[in-house]
Amino acid sequence: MTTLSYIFLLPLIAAFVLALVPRNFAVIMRLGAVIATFITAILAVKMFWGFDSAVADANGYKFVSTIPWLGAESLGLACKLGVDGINVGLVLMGAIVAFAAACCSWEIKSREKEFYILLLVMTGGILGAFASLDLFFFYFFHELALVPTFIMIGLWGRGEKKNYAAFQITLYLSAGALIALIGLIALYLAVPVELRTFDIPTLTNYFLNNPMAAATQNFIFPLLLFGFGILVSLWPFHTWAPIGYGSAPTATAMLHAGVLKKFGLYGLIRVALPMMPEAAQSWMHVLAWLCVGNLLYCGWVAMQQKNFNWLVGYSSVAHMGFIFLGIASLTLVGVTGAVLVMVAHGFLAALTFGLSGYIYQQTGTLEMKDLGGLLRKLPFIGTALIMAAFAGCGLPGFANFAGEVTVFFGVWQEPSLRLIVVLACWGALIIGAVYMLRAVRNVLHADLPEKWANVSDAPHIWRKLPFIILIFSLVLFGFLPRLLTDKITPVASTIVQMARPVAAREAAVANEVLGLATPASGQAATASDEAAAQPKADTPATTDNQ
Amino acid sequence: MNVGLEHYLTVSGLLFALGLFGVIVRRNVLVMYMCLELMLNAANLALVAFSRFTNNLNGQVFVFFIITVAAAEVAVGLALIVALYRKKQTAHVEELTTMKL
Amino acid sequence: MKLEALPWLILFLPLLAATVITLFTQKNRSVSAGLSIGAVVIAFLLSVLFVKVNGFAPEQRELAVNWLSIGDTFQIDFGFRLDPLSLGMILMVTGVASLIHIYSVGYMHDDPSFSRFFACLSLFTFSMLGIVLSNNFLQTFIFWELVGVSSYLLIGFWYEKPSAADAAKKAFITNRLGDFGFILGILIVWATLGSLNFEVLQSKAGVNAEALGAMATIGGLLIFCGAVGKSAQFPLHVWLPDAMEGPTPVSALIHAATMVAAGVYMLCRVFFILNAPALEVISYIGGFTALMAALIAVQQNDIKRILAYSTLSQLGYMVMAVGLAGQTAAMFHLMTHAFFKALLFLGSGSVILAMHHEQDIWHMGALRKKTPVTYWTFLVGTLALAGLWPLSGFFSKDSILALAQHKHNYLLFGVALFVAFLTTFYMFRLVFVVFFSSAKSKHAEHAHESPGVMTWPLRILAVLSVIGGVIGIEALFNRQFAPEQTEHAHGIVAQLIYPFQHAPVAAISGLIVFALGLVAAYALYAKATKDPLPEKLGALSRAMRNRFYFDELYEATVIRLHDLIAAIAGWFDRWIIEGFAIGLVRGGTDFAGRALRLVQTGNLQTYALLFVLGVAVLLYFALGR
Amino acid sequence: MNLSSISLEISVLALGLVVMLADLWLPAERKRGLGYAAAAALGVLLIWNLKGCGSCAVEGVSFGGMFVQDSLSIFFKRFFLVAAILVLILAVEFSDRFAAGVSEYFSLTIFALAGMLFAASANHFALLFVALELITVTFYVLTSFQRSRQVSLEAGIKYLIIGALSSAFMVFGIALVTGISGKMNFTELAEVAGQYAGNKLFLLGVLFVLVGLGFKIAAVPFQIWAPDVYQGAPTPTTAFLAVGSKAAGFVLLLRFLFAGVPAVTVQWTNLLIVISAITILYGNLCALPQRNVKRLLGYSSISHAGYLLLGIAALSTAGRSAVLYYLGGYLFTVIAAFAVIGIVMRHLDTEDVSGLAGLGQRSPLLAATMTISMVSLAGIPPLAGFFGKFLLLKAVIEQGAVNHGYYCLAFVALAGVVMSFYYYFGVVRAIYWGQGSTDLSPITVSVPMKFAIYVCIAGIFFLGLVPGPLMKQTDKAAAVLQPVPEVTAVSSAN
Amino acid sequence: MPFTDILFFVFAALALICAGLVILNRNPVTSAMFLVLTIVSLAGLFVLLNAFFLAAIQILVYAGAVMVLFLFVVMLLDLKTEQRQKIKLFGIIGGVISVGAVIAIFLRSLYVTKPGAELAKAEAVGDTVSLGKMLFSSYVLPFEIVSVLLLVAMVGVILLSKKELK
Repeated sequence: MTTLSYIFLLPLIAAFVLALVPRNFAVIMRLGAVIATFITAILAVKMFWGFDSAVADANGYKFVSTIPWLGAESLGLACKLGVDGINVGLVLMGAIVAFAAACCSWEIKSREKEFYILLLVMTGGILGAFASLDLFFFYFFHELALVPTFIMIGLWGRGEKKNYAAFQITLYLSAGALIALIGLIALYLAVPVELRTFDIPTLTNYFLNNPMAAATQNFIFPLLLFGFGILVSLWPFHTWAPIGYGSAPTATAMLHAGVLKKFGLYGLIRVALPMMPEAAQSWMHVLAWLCVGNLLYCGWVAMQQKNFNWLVGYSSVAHMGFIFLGIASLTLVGVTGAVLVMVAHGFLAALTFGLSGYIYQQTGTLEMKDLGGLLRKLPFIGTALIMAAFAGCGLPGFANFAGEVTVFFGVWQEPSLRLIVVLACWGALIIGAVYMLRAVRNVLHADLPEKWANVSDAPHIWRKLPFIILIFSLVLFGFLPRLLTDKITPVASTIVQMARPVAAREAAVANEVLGLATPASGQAATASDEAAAQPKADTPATTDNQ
Repeated sequence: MNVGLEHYLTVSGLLFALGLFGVIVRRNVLVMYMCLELMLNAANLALVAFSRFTNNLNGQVFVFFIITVAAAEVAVGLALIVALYRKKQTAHVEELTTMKL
Repeated sequence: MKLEALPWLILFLPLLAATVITLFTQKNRSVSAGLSIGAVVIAFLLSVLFVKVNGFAPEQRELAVNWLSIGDTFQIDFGFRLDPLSLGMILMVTGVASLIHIYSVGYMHDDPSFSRFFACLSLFTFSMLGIVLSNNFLQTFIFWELVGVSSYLLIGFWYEKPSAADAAKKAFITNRLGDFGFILGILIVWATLGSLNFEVLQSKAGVNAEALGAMATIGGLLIFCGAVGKSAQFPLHVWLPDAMEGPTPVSALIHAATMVAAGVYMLCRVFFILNAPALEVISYIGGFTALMAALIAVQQNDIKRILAYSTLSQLGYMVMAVGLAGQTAAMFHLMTHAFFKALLFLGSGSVILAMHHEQDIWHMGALRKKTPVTYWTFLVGTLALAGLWPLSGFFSKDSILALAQHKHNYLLFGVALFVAFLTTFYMFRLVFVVFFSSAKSKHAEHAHESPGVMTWPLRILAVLSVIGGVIGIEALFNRQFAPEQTEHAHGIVAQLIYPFQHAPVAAISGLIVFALGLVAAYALYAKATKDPLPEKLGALSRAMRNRFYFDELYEATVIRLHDLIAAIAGWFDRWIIEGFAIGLVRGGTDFAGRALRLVQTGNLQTYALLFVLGVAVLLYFALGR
Repeated sequence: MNLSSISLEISVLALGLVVMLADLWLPAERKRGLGYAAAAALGVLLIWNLKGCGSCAVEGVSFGGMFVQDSLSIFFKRFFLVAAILVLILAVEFSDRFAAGVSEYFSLTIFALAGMLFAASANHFALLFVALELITVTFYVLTSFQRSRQVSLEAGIKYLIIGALSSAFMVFGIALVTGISGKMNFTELAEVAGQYAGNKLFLLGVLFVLVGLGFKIAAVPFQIWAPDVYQGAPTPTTAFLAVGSKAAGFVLLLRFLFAGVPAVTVQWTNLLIVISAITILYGNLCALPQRNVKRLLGYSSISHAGYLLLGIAALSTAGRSAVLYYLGGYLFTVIAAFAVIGIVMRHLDTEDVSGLAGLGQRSPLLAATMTISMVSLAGIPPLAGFFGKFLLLKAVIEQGAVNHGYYCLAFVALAGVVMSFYYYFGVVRAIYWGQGSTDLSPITVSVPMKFAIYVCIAGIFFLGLVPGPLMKQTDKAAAVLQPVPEVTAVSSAN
Repeated sequence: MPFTDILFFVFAALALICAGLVILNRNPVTSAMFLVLTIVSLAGLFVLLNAFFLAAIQILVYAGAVMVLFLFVVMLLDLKTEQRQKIKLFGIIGGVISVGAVIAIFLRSLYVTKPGAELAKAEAVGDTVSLGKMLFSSYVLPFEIVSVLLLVAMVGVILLSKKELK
């Protein structure tokens, strides 16, 4: 039982213990949840810190432990947990966000017992999903978080669209998860009967030396892509995210937007890319154009939002575009950038939703036209919100910038995706700045309506702690991204190597160079419409000649 | 043209059809029971015909069981109708639609 | 070893001060001020020490530590590049910043969030030093954005005022537009030349000019786009005048001396990437900005807005100089401009303080006797800006005029001269209206001189504005950009008369234009109690006063277009995806449910019928065909 | 003709008789205790059976090949015993609603149980027919037991007429099948079925038998009776109907299709796929707008018949073991749901979902039970429902390579599950934050009822989290129905 | 045309006509009477098929017990002849179509397969001795179960139709 298994089991055990405590000890419930998540966070930090020195097993996974829990060996099923470069960051982020969410749920005044049990179950589910090395449990733990989300939004949610939101988020996520499940099962069955196992490392090695038939690949990959796509609010299936987060209580929104949404992406990187290379390469462009939808389309819609929570919801959907773009590029730099943005966005989304929850708690509304000038009354929360806004639109010094820049550079290496990078830059830098600063302007600056005169800032350390921790993590990984990238790069290179063997890579680079030398016009074409893409940037009347 | 198995099966088929038609068309529950009895008798006829022509007695023993089961069924059915009649003074199917959709 | 640590100290001291102030000493005003000023002054002393020990071109030119390395293609390091250009700039930045820090103790004395101001100032100094010292493109971009954020925080310092909040937002978004072009330029350069480090890039670009291939002009212009955003050149200039909403020391530090100069500095740093067509475009943009800004400045009535437009036009000068491949001239003008423009802004700050935050020049008057020190220093600053012979302004402007004449670009030379005339005209208009004529409001009657802490920086800057031309700034930058050209004059006297020997036509015409401007201003404004120009120029003056309606133009075109697209997206999202797609699915299943349910009529006969029908259908499909 | 092989059935019948007779000497108020005693006796039988002594020790065929005792029948017998015990406890809880004949209700349930036990081992048409009829007739009486409620009588009559109709079809089918093949015994029929696979009359006979069995499991063409009967019948009967009768239908269907006429089943893969798909869709679609809880569970039981048919349509041993596993999970979940409904809805006249409102405060145990059972029916991971559906999906997708129809079936099942989320979570919503509850009086739950609920919850979690032991059982049971012989070169005549 | 065939046609016609009349008749009593006639004619057919014991059972159990039960209940509930109600056209047409389809498929497959063609003229005789031997040797288990079924039916009938509720 390594530290990883404690990290996963602790919240579930805590939930079980809380279930036994009688209903009326609300304080014990809250304390129990906070302490449990605190210990989990500490363990996660310890694991992250000792990651490099830990001993890795054959497939490069560390802290590997099998929980002797399920007797279904006949199916090749085992609850095996393990961590490598990619999911160590995600587990750390998950644990920290869970602790922050537990601290932020002081606003729950009714039925604390059910709330904290559901919260702990959700945390256990998420951490399990990230740490699991078994396809079945990979899906199993993610689904643990589905019912808690429904009940939390239903019971403690906000706004009149609560019911609609609860049902929409549950139906959407379950549909997505089921599509992915069919894909995973088809993957499990694509192996001859005697070798059948759900173990991810063995499957990856198996598919490495005898690759899957192209037909099955082209059947399974879209299933996984669109299944996980729905879980991560890929463009056409994104409408559940803003509505869901808009009406969810703070803690659920933090956990869901921050951590649960990364499950789909992690699945794509861990399962879909290495095992189905040809399909990955052929579907790459579809995914790239879909995440343009995410980036630009959701950015524009975010500009239209009147409610702050919805705006943050849409912005988190827009941020998913980066991660998808990084994955779609199938380049080492791109994928590493994608994982970096996943971790960074986890902290960012949690921070923003925590703050908006706090403001909702104080003012009772998040309609931006009613709010204004709150910075005067809420200096700490206001500054944190400004920091979150700037981290949102990719200000250096925060982890998001490091991730986004890496994604831009990574995707730029892929010649065919260059136009998409331009659109992504436009989405990230301009649209992101516009809606974030409009929000800050409406909520914090200008004159303070008299009804918010007696709004009180975070009174004591316990209220400020979650925000401090989240900001500290954002800044830490912003200033020292190598803490994460050194762990991600080796694993990412093996995955990208599998997804796009060097041969295919040479071909791409060759035509890139070719693109540069001969069809200059082709290259310039993309460049010229870049210039056109900036409606009013630099070139004045005198047209520049090629 | 001596009488073969087909003839008997045709007769039993037609009897079966008539019983089936009766169940669908008639509104009175009692008559429905009678038609059900008809269908069961049709099956008995088929069984006996088969046992006569394929020279084994299994069919006939089976008919024996069918008759007893039919009797039990009719008994319970009539008891039900009596109970229902005592409650609603009707045996018509149209009135039995409190539970729908 | 101690020497390598100096640059790190110089850079991180202000950041340390900023963090300490925000986290701990927010309540205590004097400690925060002390920390902030101490940090910047120590930084200045350390840079002087570094220059003293290593000289301007130390052999240890590159100090770097690896920030981010993924695979072999993507190596980002965080380091410093120490050469005459950057060292000169550090001295100027830390020097001017220290003076402004000291000045703002007085200016912000009775402001409630005093320590927050100093924290933001230190953050800004840290970001500016970052740009100046950076040795690769991405690090420049990082500090580029940090400078943008600190200017947002400082412009929006008085966030209670809606106009200040809007101005900050506008500044940041316009800067971001510039950064958008900048990052694309960096991507192009990185993709084609494979590295981000200036040293490596310079060697690669130097080896084969065509390394950038077809992308050269596009890449160059995109990088220039970054400079346009930061130095508020033509298309993206709208944010600088609004940035005057911030406190005056901020305007002095950021919107006169340092931040806006970052664009020009960056252009000089990556000059080797810009090819001929790109340079031509840059020069014309610079020229056009200078002309346009000068015209607008003539008709402005707010003291700070006049200075803001004057900065715009001087920046136009510098960009034009870079466009004409005169980096030395551009940097020289940048340094001298930093001195006298900071002086003018601080002077206007003390005037505003004296006039109890009154900024309209037509309410001031006859402050000559009330605030003598401010008057004298302001006059020196104006003369330097206008380009009177012995002062620094003359030398740097003249070098640009000489450059234009030398490059035979007579259009730009004419524009430069006309702009020089306009500069002299609107500066002396300001001086006459504010300091001479009669006190036009009761504030003007009993205005009083600013305290010592504000006037001493004015005096130092005045001295610098005077001697700036001759203390070898041009030689310093020549050593960086044109090492082979060494025959420059030595000694004070030689330098004084050097322009007349080197480019007599430019020097003489500069002085003539100065005189004309002075006479015109005197004629119109010496005694004027209200602005005579509107009835003389009518429509043109109204256009000038309304800034040639650029704000309204952008509002109508770009912002409305962007909001329109957003509105369409919002509508599409709410009705098509949400309403139609999901509605259809939900409605469809619900309708199907209700329809199928109707089968259960409750009538036993229908049940029997459906049962038999089911059997019939089953038989048909299983056997029928 | 050794009696030892049916010792379990005999003891159950004896218990039934004892219960009926005990009624004579017991005073009125002690009659409720009789139910618990009967449940306890059945418990003893179950344990005795689990320990493997008595009838289920000997694996083999008796009564001239009519009565077969193999792991499949043992699995189902244990299933029926557990179901009967839980239903008896439910019945005692519900018994104050019966005007008269409380102990008769228990004895009738036990006789129905006996019928099911015989059905589990039926390897002969005669035994099949008689066992089926015993179950059906007992359910006629059980459904209309509350003769004071007109709705119960109505349900009884509808069940009787449609039941009699389907058994008429079945008898006619048996006549044709046995007539043409000359064999009454399934194993003998299996050998000879190969030649008749093309004979249309034989196929017609098989289809007619399937009509009878289809009625029992409430698959699509024959599910018309389910909603009304589920709503009308008293809750314990509905529970037993949903679990016992459906499982009996499935064991007979499994035996008949895979032990009786395997050659024919292979031909009808597409037919089975279509029926399963339509059943899933019909059950889920109709349940969406439902407000009445029992009627909703009626429709949901139709959809679960569809999911079970998935396993049968997969025609593989894995498919059949998945069916058995799913039934195991289904048993505990449905009994738990009906237990809660029985307790909460007893006093309310309307069985509307809003009747459950405020259950969270009134009794957290019942609220938790109802949530767990709804979530397990929906198929969310930690619970039994999910693992059952997972195995079914695996079996279906495994066949996907052979015939692409299975992929469409998998997606239809997926759509069905997603739709089922809506109404199952609708019930959860009604419990926790639905409006419309007037009294918030806490509900007391009697001890045996608590025991039954805890058994159900433990069952749901155990089958969800630790499927190992039960999967071994189901795999052994599924292997009994030998793998379907590959389609020989029989020319498909039609 | 041997005598038995003529008898077959007579009985078959009689059975079908009476069955038709059972359905079409308004008055339940007369339809019960016609049902008795159908059963008797069937018994005749059984005799033709050498199932003598069954014919006797048919007459005794069916005609005797079941029909008497029917008549008794009809009398008890004194159901009047139904007055003319509008005929539910939809029900009738649907019924005709579906029943017609089922029977058409049945008859078509009957004449396609012609099961009886190659069967030898066997002489199995369904007399009481052989049937009894069969019943109590191989079919003893169903026999016992049917007895349980009858018990259940009795209990059910009593419960459902008892007058006063104790």
